[in-house]
Amino acid sequence: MHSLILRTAGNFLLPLLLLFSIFLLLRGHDEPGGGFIGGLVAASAIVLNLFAMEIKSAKAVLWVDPRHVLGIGMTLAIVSAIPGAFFGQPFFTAQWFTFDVPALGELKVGTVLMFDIGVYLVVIGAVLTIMLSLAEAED
Amino acid sequence: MIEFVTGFFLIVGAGFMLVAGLGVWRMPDLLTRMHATTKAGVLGAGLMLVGVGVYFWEVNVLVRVIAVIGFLMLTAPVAAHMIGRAGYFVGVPLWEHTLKDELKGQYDENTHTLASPPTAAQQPKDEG
Amino acid sequence: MTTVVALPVIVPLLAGAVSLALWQSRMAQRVIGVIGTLALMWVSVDLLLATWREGILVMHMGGWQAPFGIVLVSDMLGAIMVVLTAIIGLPVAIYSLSGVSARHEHFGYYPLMHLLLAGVNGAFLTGDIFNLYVWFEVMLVASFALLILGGERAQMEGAIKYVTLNLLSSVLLLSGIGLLYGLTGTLNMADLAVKLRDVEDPGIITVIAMLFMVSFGIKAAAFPFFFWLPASYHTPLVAVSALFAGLLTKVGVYALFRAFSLIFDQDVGYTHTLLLWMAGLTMLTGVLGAAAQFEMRRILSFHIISQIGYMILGLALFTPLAIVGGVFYIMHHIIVKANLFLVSGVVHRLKGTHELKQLGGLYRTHPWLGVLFMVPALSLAGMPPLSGFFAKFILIRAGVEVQSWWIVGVALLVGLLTLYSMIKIWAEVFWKAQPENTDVKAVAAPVQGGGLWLMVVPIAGLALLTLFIGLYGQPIYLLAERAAMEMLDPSLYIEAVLGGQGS
Amino acid sequence: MLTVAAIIAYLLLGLALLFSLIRLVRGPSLPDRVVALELIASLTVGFIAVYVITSGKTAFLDVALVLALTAFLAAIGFARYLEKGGHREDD
Amino acid sequence: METLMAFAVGGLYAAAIYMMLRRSIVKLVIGLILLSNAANLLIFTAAGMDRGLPPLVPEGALVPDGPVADPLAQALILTAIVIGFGVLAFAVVLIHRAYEVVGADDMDQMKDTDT
Amino acid sequence: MIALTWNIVLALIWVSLSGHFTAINLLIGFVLGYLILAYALRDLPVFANYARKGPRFVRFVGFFIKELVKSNLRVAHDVLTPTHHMRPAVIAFPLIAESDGEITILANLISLTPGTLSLDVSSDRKVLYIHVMYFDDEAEVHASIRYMETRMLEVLR
Amino acid sequence: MLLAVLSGFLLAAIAPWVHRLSGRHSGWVLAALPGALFIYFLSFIPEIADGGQVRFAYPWVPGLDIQLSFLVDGLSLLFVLLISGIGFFIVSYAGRYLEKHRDVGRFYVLILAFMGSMLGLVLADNLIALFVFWELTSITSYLLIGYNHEDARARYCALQGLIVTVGGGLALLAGFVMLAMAGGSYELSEVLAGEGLQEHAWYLPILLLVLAGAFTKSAQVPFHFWLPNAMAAPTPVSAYLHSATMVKAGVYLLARLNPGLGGTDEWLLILSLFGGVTMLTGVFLAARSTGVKQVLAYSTVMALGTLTMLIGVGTETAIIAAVTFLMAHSLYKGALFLIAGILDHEAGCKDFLQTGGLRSALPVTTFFAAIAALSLGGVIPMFGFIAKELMLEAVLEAPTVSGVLTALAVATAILGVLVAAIVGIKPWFGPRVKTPKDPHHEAPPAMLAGPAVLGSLGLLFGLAPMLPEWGVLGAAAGAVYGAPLDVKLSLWHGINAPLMISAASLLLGLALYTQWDRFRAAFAWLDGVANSIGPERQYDRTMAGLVWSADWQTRVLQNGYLRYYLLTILLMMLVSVGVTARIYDISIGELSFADIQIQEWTVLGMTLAAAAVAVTIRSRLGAVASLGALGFGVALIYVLFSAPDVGITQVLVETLTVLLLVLVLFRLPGFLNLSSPLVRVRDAVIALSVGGMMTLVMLSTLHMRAHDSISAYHVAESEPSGFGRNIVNVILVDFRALDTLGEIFVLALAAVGVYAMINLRAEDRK
Ligand code: NA
Ligand code: NA
Repeated sequence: MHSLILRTAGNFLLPLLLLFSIFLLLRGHDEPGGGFIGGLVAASAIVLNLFAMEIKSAKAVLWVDPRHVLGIGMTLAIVSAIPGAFFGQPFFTAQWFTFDVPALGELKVGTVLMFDIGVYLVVIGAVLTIMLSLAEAED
Repeated sequence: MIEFVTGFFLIVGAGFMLVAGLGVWRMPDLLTRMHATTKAGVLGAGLMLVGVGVYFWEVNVLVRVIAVIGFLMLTAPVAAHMIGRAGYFVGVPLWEHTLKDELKGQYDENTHTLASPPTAAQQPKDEG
Repeated sequence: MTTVVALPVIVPLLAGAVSLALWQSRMAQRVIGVIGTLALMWVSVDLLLATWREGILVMHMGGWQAPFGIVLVSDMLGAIMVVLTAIIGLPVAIYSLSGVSARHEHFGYYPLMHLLLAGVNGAFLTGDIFNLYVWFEVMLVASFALLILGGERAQMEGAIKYVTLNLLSSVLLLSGIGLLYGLTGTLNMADLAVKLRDVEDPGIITVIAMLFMVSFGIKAAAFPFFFWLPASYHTPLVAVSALFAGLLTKVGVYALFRAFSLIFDQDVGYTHTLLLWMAGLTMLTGVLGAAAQFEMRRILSFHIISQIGYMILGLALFTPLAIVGGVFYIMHHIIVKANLFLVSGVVHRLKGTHELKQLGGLYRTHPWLGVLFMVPALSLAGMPPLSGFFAKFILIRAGVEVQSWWIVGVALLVGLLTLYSMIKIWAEVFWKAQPENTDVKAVAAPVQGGGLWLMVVPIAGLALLTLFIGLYGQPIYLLAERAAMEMLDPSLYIEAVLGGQGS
Repeated sequence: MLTVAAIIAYLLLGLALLFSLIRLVRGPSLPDRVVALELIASLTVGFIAVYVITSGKTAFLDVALVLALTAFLAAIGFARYLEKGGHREDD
Repeated sequence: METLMAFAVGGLYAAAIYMMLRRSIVKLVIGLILLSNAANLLIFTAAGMDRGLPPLVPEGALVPDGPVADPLAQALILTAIVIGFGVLAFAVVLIHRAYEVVGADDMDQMKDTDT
Repeated sequence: MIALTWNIVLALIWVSLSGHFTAINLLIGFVLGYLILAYALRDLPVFANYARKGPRFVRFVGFFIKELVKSNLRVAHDVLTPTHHMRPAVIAFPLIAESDGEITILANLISLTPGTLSLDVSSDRKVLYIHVMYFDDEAEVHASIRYMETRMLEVLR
Repeated sequence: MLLAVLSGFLLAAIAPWVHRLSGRHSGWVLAALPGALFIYFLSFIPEIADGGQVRFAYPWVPGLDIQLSFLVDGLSLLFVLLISGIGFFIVSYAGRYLEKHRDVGRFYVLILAFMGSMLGLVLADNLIALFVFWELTSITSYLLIGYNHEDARARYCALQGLIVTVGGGLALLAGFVMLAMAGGSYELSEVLAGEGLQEHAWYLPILLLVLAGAFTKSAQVPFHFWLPNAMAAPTPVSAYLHSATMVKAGVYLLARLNPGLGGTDEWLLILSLFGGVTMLTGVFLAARSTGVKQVLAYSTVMALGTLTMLIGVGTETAIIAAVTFLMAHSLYKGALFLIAGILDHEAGCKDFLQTGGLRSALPVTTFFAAIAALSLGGVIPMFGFIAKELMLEAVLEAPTVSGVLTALAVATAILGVLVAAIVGIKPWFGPRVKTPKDPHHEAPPAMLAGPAVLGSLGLLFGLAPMLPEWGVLGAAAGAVYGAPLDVKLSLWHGINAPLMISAASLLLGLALYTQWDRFRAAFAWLDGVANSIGPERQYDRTMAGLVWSADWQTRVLQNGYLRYYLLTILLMMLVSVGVTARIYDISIGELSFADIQIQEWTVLGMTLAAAAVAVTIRSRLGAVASLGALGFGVALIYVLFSAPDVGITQVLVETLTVLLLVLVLFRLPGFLNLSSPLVRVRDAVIALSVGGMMTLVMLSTLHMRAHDSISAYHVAESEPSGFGRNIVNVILVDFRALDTLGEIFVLALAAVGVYAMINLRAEDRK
């Protein structure tokens, strides 16, 4: 299925959607969005590219095996739960670190964000594993 | 005043949406129905979103309104192209009153490559 | 320090995640498989001991006070179940080193196993009803994936039924949770127990309880909801069958125990009478189903159902002794049933089939296997002095105490029929001479390869455990007694979770 | 004033929805149904636009944003299906 | 509104159940999709429905400036949606493979495993 | 492209100098940067066309919106009246646009405007097949599409 | 004491290795254990003879009142002496008899374990411990009966024995539990010492349940059929299990419980009548049989019937008769079975018709066979004679149904003589018959020792009855009776009614023996009757019926049709929810639709319409497209009611779902209409009922809402404690992060599953 229009639009949309997905991920704590939604958008972007080209090139574009993404995301999510345990707190107790970034002011970064990134990666990995497997089976 | 403008955009936009709906219902074949949705759909939704932009008139709303409209304008034609192409390829019949079909016979059944008609190919060079 | 409460969930989750991240290395997966389950055993036993010493332990996840965050609660019932998970997990992991082929390992056998264990433990420990649903799903999807590992036609057919009926169950559970949340505005089980007392009309609670009963009934494979089990349990890898047989339905039983002691105790006379009928019919239909089978794993599968009936019976009678019996039965059954499936795997390894008609002669060639089969088989049938006898005895005694004669009769009869089935396997697989005119292809193609001892060691270990419980049942009894005491007095659980702040 | 406009807009959108659904049911070909589905996605955007105004909550615009970005994926999927030679006699 | 939703959700359950009772495995999957939507909407309804009160805290504030819709129910539904998607993906691929090995889209041809 | 990059850099410098990290300030910086580039550096070859792009872009948007509304009204008329007035046809339109981006943008614009709908690009990228709704005068149809193409290319090139 | 009981099991565990080490003489080596036990138990005699008891208790599961408590009194002492004493001869005998058998090591395991179980059974004072050993004897005897396990007949017989005895055993368990509750203790001695069991409301059920256990174990009519079949076991097993020990467990139990449960009319009638009928049936069947072991087995049935009857009668004489008879029978039956083994071993004879005139070839064997048979026939001066006299006396004095019992006893006595003659005369005397094997020499000493000692004891005890009486029989009778008895056994009671009956029956019996062939022929027709309505036939029918009903049930329930499974579950749910709602009369409040706005009607209408389309449309992908529309509708519902995150997620998931379906449906065929209209209507009705039910439950829930949600806390703490303004997201990643963790694992698992499903195909396996 070679479509010049789809491929071009896809090439344009891929970075746009990926950027958008990271935007959704990062702002999810304050506005609609978050790890799931971001992950789903990112996965959709890649799926779009998948449809625009053949599986092999899609995999080449992807460069990493989605199953690795899956494993890393899962590990990240669990590990984010652990730090609290070292301070005698229950698992999943959020740890916040405040940075004073020049020009941006006070920035709060926490294990919660790490968890959300884990979610984001798992969603991407899972959706892509499923879609790639299916698309491959189709060919 | 803002309310009036907003209302105007909403109603007109929704009106175009209705046109799109009617078009998709009443038009005789796939391609003509797609005219209705791509144009009236995008315009209708766009106008209504403009209404939103006008109503709130804040940057973050405007940015999102523009983004939505932009995305719609980017994606709707691509979708239309894909559907139309697929429909044509699988042989969805054209309306009986269609005057001319230069696409006919140009697709290769197996490779899905699309040839360009020899007559048309030279034309732009002549003009340019 | 309550860290230990969460570890039985965290450890297998981490093991699953890491072994998935390392999916390309077979060796890493095998190593993590054994180390992960060993660690699980360690933390589980630790948790049980801590719970025994200190009473109900609670971890408020994320540091959010109950009922606003999710709590993990280790009461005696939960801690017992967690230890049982480890008791099945470790032997199965060792067994799998030899019993699961490289191609299955490559497609995620070990991560799936860890995550199944994690889901099961999560379900046992959570004190939040929505979180229970989530763990159910973790366990369920892991089991889906394990079930189809192999791609055989029978697996697909079985899986469709398994998946559909279990999904129906999940949706009913989710609906029930939604309704309870609508009714009380809370999800914490202890808080639910408190707030449901304030509902003016307990009728709607009992109606919602019916949804839970059906949902958990499906998960537990009780009558008349068990259809998915016989359709699927004999199709996956043997190690998977053993894992399922030991754990999955018991999570349903556990959920029934939890829900119908802590949350739905508004009208015990009504709900538990229904449970009693469910128990009796489950026992009967399951055991009759087994009597009609001539394939080793199918027989064992149907017996899971009938044994589930005994466990539910303990809950249904709802006396201290009955609950002790139910809990005792769960402990006994998990060990024994998993072991029987593992034995069936060795039989398959040796003979290439599970069909009784094509099997035979194993007593002559592998007498030790006969012994290893006899111990769990006779225990399953409730023969003394094995673990199953005490389990059955307690239930019968409890039944006599409340003079529920018919259920005592059914329990006894089913015991006899169970013995019949086990003896059928014994006579056909072990005693009978190897039939000569069998399908050569089936018999001549046993899985080759060494490492049989890796399969036998876990079996022997579980058999010893069965024997141990039989010969020294007092500690097990004490555990079950504590669990029953806690279950019949929900205020202990509520107090531990809410600490007086919730009500 | 704005309330009336919103009601009118809702009504028009509702009618459009009705017609789209009719096309969705009637087909006759799969691409026809997909076109109807695409329009329904656009109509959903329209609905959200009106609702953002009547509710005054701009957070819902994000839904429209995501919808505009991804809804066409379904159409792409159907198109791919057809081109790959899915069952044409389906309808 | 909840009253009407109760009827709508009931309708969705009915549609789902009807589809699940068909012989075609494809219809079975459609039934499952409907079922999970029905359950999500049930939670949404049971928790109570509020118009135009998204559970967001305005920038710079500590709490929302007034009542908001129940965020907990929304979080539950979100979780349920994603779980439902995972499970559905599995189920869909399962029927695909089942069709491949059985060669028919007919549940009645899939009963060898039972007895 | 280089010119656009410069413009963005200027906008960012503006934002950091003014110290207000808001979207509106970025926009202001961009417009200011454009004006500066278009005025101060108009003799540099890199920026030669850049000054003209602003007005051309604005004009093109205006043209496009006009066409959009016009075509929609026509479709609306056709839809709302009982009889079909249209005379559809599929034509092959020879392209001047060459790059992927140009072709795609053109195709999308065509789909969004006057009774035309892009169906596909030939594999040799020379011809765009277009479904035309009102095929009354073939030459006029071609001419109006060509008009849009050239206007678009003016902005892009 | 614990060691004494467990020693059998312990030695059993290592028996194969002992056997391997000691080789040919393993029989003697292993027999040392029962021998030692015999001596050990003998040491109790002085204390027991004085009417004492010795009790040992070891904790087991105190929480359940289960302990390993053992009581040595007259009754248990009598039994343990028989068990260990005969056990000694059996084990040593088996060492020779099975010498060439390949599985002899396993045989030792089983026979020793069996012995241990039997010792435990008779010594146990705790009801549950008793039951444990009771069941252990069933299982070990199962394994022993099926010793020749490759023979289908042996397996059948073993199963039969097991089912009957375990079935009875389970009834016994229920009886024990009830007994313990009625008696207030799980210790037998305490239960029996207590008062009022006979008047307890549960008396009759307890009695019936206990009798079910005892009668099946002791092969009382109609459960007698399994015992002759158990002869499939090797001869030493038959000798041990089916003469001296296991089958007497039932009798033991009756004797043991007599003080507590006996003495009522029910006890008397049931026991004496069942016992009497069993007695006659046994002896009659024995007289009709020709197989060596069959004759002996049926005569065992007779003996068990006799014992049961006597315990039922329960008078002093009867009890004394019972313990005497018990001992006499054990001695002569043990001897005779062992001799049967010699017949088989030396002459290859399994049937009396194959035998005759072996006296010259096997003179020693003949002698011991003859004295054992004399004891069996109750001929003076054998110990059997004393027992028979006492039995007749007890029957004549029986408080009720004496006439019936006497008639049964007289008939039994006559036929008993016939049986004794068959056993004691037929093989040895008369013309020499060609036997399958020509006996060249006597059996080896190990095999002759048992018959010799046991047979001689029968004679010795007859001549000197004070020997067994002192210490053992007297105390045993006292234990059974429940009070000390003055037991004075003597050979000669003067000329009385029992003696007359004995004499007459001796003559009649011998006369019958001369007509044995005609006797058998005259009753040949009974075979047909037994085959069509006999208890064994009933057993077979029951088992067949079981399998048939199991089959039927499985076909009905587990029918393979997913939709019937679903239907069953849904109907169950409808019924349970419906009935519950009805019983509790749940209320739903006022229905109000007034507040609904136009856009809400529209969106809901569209959603339902899309659902309806998805259900009814004929096109598969059309259905998928409608699902997409449905998804947008649902997303709009979320948006209209304040859930932007959910709305976004719904949109994304819906899109991905559609893509997934499209990818997967690629190869699947179009919808088929497979159901008839009637079925569709049925399904629609059920589906609508379920939907209606859910609506009803939701309405009632909404009506009954009792609390505000805990989410007020989340709203208040989201920004201050969670540092996030999107409350839903703060819940997802912080307040309820564990849910989210589980959920991403679900997603990951689904992905792994899908990956495996697609890439791991059965057909790829090479
Ligand atoms: Na399950
Ligand atoms: Na979640």
